[in-house]
Amino acid sequence: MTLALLIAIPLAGALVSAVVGRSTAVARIIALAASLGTAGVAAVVWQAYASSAEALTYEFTMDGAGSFLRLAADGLSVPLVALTALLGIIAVLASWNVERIGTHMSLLLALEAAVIGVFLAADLILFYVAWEAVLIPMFFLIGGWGHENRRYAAMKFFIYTFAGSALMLVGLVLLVVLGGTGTGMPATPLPIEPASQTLVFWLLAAGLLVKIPVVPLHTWLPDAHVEAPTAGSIMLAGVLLKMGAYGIARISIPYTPDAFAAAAPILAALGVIGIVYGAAMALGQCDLKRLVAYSSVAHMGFVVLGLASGTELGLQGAMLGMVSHGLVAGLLFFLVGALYERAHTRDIGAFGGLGVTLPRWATIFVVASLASLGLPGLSGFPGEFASVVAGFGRFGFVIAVAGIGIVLAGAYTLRAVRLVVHGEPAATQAPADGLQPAALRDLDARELLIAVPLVALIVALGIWPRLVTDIAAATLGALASLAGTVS
Amino acid sequence: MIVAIGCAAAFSLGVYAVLTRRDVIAILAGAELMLGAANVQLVAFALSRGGDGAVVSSFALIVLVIAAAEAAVGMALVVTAYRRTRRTLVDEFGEVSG
Amino acid sequence: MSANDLALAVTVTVMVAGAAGTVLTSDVPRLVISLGTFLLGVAAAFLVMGSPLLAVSQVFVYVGGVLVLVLFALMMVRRSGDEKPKVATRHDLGAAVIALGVFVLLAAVLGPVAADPTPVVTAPNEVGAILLGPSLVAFELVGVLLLAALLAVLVIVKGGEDS
Amino acid sequence: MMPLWFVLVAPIAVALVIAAAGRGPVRYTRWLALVGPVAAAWAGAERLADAGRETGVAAEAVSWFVTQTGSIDVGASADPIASIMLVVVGVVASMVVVFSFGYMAEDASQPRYFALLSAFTAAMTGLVLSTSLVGLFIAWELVGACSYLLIGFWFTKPSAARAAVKAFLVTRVGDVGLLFALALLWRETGTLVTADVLAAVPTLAPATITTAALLLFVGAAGKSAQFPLHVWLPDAMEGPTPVSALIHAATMVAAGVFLLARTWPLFEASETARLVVLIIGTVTALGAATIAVPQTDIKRVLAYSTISQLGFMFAALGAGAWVAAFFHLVTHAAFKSLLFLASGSVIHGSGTQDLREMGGLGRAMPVTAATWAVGVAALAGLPPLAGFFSKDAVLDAVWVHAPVAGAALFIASALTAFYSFRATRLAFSGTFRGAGHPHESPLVMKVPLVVLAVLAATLGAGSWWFAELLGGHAGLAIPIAVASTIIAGLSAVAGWALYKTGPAADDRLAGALGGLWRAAAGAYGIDALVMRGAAASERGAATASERFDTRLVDGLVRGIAWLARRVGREFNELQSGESQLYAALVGAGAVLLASLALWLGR
Amino acid sequence: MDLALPLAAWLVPVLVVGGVVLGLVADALDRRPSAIVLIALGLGGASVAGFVLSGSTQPGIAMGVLAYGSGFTALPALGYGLAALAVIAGFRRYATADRGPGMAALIALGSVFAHALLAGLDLIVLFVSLSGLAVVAYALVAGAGTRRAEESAVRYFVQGTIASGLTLYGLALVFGLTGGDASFLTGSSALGSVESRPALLALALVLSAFAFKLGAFPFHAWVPDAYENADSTSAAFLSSVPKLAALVALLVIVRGTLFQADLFASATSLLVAIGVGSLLFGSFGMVRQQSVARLLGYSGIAQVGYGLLAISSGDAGIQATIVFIVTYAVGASAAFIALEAVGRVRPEWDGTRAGMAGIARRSPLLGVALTVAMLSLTGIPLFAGFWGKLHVFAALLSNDSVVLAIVAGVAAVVSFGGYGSVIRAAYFEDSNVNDDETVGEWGGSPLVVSIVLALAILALGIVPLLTGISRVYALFSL
Repeated sequence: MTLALLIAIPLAGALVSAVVGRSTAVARIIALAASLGTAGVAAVVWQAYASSAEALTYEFTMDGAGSFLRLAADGLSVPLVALTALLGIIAVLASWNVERIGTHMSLLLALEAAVIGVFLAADLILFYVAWEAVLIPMFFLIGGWGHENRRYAAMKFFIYTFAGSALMLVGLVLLVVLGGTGTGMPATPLPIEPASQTLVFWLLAAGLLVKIPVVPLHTWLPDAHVEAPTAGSIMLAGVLLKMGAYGIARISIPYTPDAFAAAAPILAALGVIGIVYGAAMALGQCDLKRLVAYSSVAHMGFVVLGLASGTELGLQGAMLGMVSHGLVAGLLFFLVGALYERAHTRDIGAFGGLGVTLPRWATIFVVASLASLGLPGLSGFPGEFASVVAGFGRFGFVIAVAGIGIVLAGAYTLRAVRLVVHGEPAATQAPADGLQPAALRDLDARELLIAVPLVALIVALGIWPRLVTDIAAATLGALASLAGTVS
Repeated sequence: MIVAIGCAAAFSLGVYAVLTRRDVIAILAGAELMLGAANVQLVAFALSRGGDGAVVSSFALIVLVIAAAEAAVGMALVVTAYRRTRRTLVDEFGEVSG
Repeated sequence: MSANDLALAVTVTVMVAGAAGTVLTSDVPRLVISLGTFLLGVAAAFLVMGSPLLAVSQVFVYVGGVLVLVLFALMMVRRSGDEKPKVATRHDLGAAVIALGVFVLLAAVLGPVAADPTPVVTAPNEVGAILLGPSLVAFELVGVLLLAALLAVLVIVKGGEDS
Repeated sequence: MMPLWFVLVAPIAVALVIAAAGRGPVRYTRWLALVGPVAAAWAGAERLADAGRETGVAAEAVSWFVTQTGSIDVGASADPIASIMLVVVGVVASMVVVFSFGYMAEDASQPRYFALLSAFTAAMTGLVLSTSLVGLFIAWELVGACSYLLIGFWFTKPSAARAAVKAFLVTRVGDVGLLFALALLWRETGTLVTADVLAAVPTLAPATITTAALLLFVGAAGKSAQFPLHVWLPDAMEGPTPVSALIHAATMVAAGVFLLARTWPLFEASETARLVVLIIGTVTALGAATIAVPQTDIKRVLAYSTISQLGFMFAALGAGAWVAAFFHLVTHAAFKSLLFLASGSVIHGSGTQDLREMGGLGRAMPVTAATWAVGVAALAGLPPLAGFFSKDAVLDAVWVHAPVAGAALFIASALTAFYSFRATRLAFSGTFRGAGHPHESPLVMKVPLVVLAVLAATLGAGSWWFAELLGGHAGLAIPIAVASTIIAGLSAVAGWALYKTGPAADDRLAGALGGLWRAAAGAYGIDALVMRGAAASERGAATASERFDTRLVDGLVRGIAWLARRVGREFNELQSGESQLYAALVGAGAVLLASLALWLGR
Repeated sequence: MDLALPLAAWLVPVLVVGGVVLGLVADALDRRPSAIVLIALGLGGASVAGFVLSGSTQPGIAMGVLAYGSGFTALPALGYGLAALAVIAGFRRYATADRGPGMAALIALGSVFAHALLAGLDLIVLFVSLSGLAVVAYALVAGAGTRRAEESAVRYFVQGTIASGLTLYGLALVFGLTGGDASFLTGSSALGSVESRPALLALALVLSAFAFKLGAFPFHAWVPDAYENADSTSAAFLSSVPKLAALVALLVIVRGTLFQADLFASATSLLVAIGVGSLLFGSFGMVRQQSVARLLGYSGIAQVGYGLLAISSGDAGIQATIVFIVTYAVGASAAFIALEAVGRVRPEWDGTRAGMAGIARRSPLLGVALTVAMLSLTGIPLFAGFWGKLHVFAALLSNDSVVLAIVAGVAAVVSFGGYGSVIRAAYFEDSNVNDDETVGEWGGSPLVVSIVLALAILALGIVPLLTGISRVYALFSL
């Protein structure tokens, strides 16, 4: 029953804040309560799963009718649900003084409910329903609260992802038709006959790879991020990108293992290209949000590499990569958003010497950047390390190309730090649109309440990655054996 | 054999009329041709295949009545279009497109 | 070639002649006449095929009603025109091809299959029995259709005043 | 017995306390920065004292990644070379901290400085103590990060910010080599615990061993600024001088040598790897020495000197004498950190870093001058100072192994003596050419100089104890010792005599050597080349992202959207509004459909 | 005439016709509002009665012709319901205009013809109901009263003449081939063993007849003009009820009665041909449309494509067609009625996307109704349209025509170019006209109706998630 609560609370919060959203105070309280409630339940589920170590399941049955509402939480989904719940709170806190706050909060909570739905779905059709349901609130968030060409970005985001997921629907239905086991995902899914596995795999991959995003299919991400409001970006980078990788682990590996094994080299290549390409593109950006967006492409490249290795270490690396990127990207987008609120520009050249004018912001930005470039001791490193080592184990020296990406990661991150934090406090503190240069005030208590826990988690996960891998070990082990290569 | 070819001929002439006559009323005449020919073909074909005369006749009678009703509605359309625009040539209407 | 086939052949040729006349002539009176001959041809065909009721109703409904309607409309439309009323046509190759296609299809397929019927006279009361018997539903529906047609005409015509 | 976990955790805790305490109580909290180094030195000394009895406390390993097929463990233990390194790091770090009390006295953000120093100490000890290659790698990169933050300490200076990024990135290139060495070893041996890996070395294929060794060497070359990854060290001088003394003289740069020493069985098993190390070491030693000669900035002289000395150590490693290399590392740590601190005192006192603006400081700063002299003599390798013994061991090993390399090293040691005495003469004799009047540094800066001077002088004696502890051969090769002393002596005298007339001598030498002098001054253009490459890659990325990503890849997507609209326009035009066309469509459609049906059903 | 005829067969249409007659009497007495109410009551009553009876009575054939029970009464009941909602939504328009009651009556009679088309298993009833629907359609389009409307009606009529000619010829063929037996049930067995050429010609002609009525490619030319220029409420009726009836009738004829013999196996590929044609023409044609009603016209063509593909995929397609057409009918009428509401909120709306910029800020409820309708037509989950699309995909894939499923998927994506642009206009565009002073009021009856339909769409979208698909759509199964 608790699993259903995980979706019910944010949904209820969404409905209430949509209806009563007129007054800011009420909307804030409802949103915060809903997100905190969800986080609480997520913690309970984490604890329950950790202790019992066999998947919690929930099925809504009304006098025997075959319902699609089947939820299950296992090692693969519990960490991601916890991440979603956490980022939900962060997103709510980050959109404290947004205009039309009622609808904004309700869309945010609906988004959270949909994403949790994806992670908990134990039914192929429910998975797809939740997958598409995520698009709707995000579309309205980008379109309603975005910046200059938000309309183009919202449409592009929706159509691009919808094109991928239309093909995925064909794949899913084909899976149901061929699988013959109905739409429910059995605990130990039996793979469909090899002949049609490749077709199903690549149909599913169309939808999944767009969402990760994998390089040739990534051009929607920078536009969506630049235009999305801060809370939107946090959720988009924090959790939406994980749905693709989660889909591969949850559906592609168990249902089409042979096709997955055959496609693993291609996936690994896409991952490595993503790492290098994302980093190279990020190096050339002068808009902070685009920079972090491209860095997300690079980070997700590591996750894809980890998945492609098909080994247990690789999968653990992928899981760590996902959780860590959620925290790091979430923190970075929050910081850039906070800066935008003060200076109304994201241009990297407009700043300088923030280390002096905004010491608190600068310190956290440096920590987040170091985590982003994968410095050991911070959450970025374990995921990348495990993915690269596992990837190297499976594919050999071709993975060394990722090394370029690792160096470039250092380059673009530290370039950003150099241009924004270091250097003389530039006289150009005046925001672009000529507003009286509001003395850029440093992070206030609320903003610290957001940033500090994230930093703490980043450090904790960096020092002791088994916080996440222990809970995921059993499931990932089973997946790795399915993927045929256990090393 | 003769009826079939005759009705087919009348019907296709009707089609030709609808497609080429610029005056809507002439198009209406074409429509009458088509429905008439089809009706005769219906009766002839059914009777030749052993259909009961009464059933066939009732079907044809109903068709006849309906064709007349459609002609009347068509006429109403033409008259209103004419009264408003003083034109009945079908290709002079060209406002709605795209 | 029994007498009946001969009669059928005659009526069909009358029909086709009438049809050709309506289609080709650009002169209004001739158009109306040929349409009339076509309709009479149809009535004759029904008669030959043994259904006097059909023939009579064809005459009443069409020759009486529709033909007059067409004539009246043509006259009304042309009242303002000075020269002899002309019916404009735009002969178009594409239309001819389509018409020919339809003809070939119908004739080629139906020709070999459809023999000409041996006349068996059906009395009107038999048709009445059918209409009120097994085809009662269709009969009722025709009634509704006529009501709908009436309303349709009213709605279309009324359109003019208040828009 | 000082517990190892305390040596690691204490400095981190101290760093947090200093940072949290902020500026107010910094005068008192900065003393806490001594906790880490002292603890490290104490633990190292303790373990060295009873080295005979137990070689290293049991490694408290804990597994960082657990998978069904094997786990990646992390642990710490102190074996002899780790203990020696602990002492070296401890002593040098303590002296640097004490020196910094004076040097950084009036700097505004002292808390950040001392916190970072303490964090660095923790990272360095972590690197030294780690029993698994993963632990070593983690500490390795953390050391790099601390060096980045310390070089960029005065981040308001754009040149410092850029130097910090350069240092981090160049060492990162090395770190990637190290990462893939680990990946290779994990794939081949299934474990990353150092002892197990080294135990499994005999079972590995030769190609794997060589590749792993070379990759490890790439990592080491990055950290220890060997050619071609040396470009970052001279720029690292942007950081505060005590930082240079600690990180860029004694500890971090030595990590590369320590890594090779730690994984020595791997190198021992691979002939080609050792050859590469020898060549790179020798080239770096000679090249850096030549570049050091014409340098006018006192810190850059010492920087290139460090690169050169590290070249010596790698040459020794290449020649197979890792004990000699390690001994030279220890002595070098002592006298090079002394020289850096002395240069710091000189800069503090005279207000300039440019040798041409110095002069006559001997009289103004007697203690500094004296300690500098001891350091310089040790660097030049004059007996009986420490440098003589360790450099001799290196020269002997290399000469025996590869005479050509030996000869090159002899030339390098000659150059070393020459530039060190050139700098001494320019700085300390004659009259002060700079503005203002130089003054001696306060006591708190003089004490560390004296302590290090004593160490630089006496460490030589420890060479036999050192060899016996680590199993190298003891004693001196007399002919080598004599030859090196003569060469060093002559070059020193030349250096000293030539610069009687002060900086003018440089011009004369420039005239005599022509292009070579200018090339050496510009570090043979390698640095410029690398910087131009970096700038070009940054601009290239911007245009690539603009042209390739937005125009081509995104263009493809927009193209598909345009195509959809274009097809849409075609269909819309089909709705032309002519009634006859609509009717014709119906007719034609029916005919086509019927013929299709007939054709299909034939 | 045995009066023991089950209520389900005759009560429902009689209620509607009764309502119409009473309405016309009231109109004659010059009390137009009460006329509209009477017509609406007739329709509403029929709808409720239909739903109640469909569940309770055993399915059967009345008078050997009119099928009733379960789907055969529930689907017409849905038709009557949608017609009633269209009349209610257009209440102000019909109560004030002189021809208003006539239009409302026509909508009611149109839904009776739809019932007959769907449930009448007889050639004659088929022809009468097709012609009846045609007459109603011409009048409803012309009834908008504008010059463009009449022009569209004339153009529609010209097409209609050829179509009804072809229809009659087709039915004549079938009538002859079955040996003069008009009933589908008894006639179809004979049809199986006839010479193949005439039978196939009959199949093609009947298919063309239905394709024209459904507005499928290549018989679609009248759809964009008619929907654009008719009143929104008339378009709401035309785009949902006749299509619902025609598609189900086609399903019954092709799969259930006349053309089920394997002689007609080629029916599948014919259906696929015109289905894919409609799908692509509609989806791509829709993307650039500025006028929203015209956009929905193209959307109608595209959606029919899905229906035809469902019918073409054999037995699995039967439930798919039902689910699809129910969700589409509700979605289409919701969309058009929402446009009527936009007309009320912003009277000077010129019918284009740009004209309705920022309408959602002016009236949030209208924004929600529009969004729900658009997303349902696209086939996005949580909305009824998704279940329709899902079943079409499942049907196609169960007789493994993967390519068709992919084409259908791509068409759905392209269609969002159109549907999404309406949402974009409503929410993200800033309205240049300042809404406050314009005379538009809160939205009136059309807004209420579109909210009701939006809730229905949401319910039809979310409930199946909980209870499984069969339970919700069992009511409509044949």
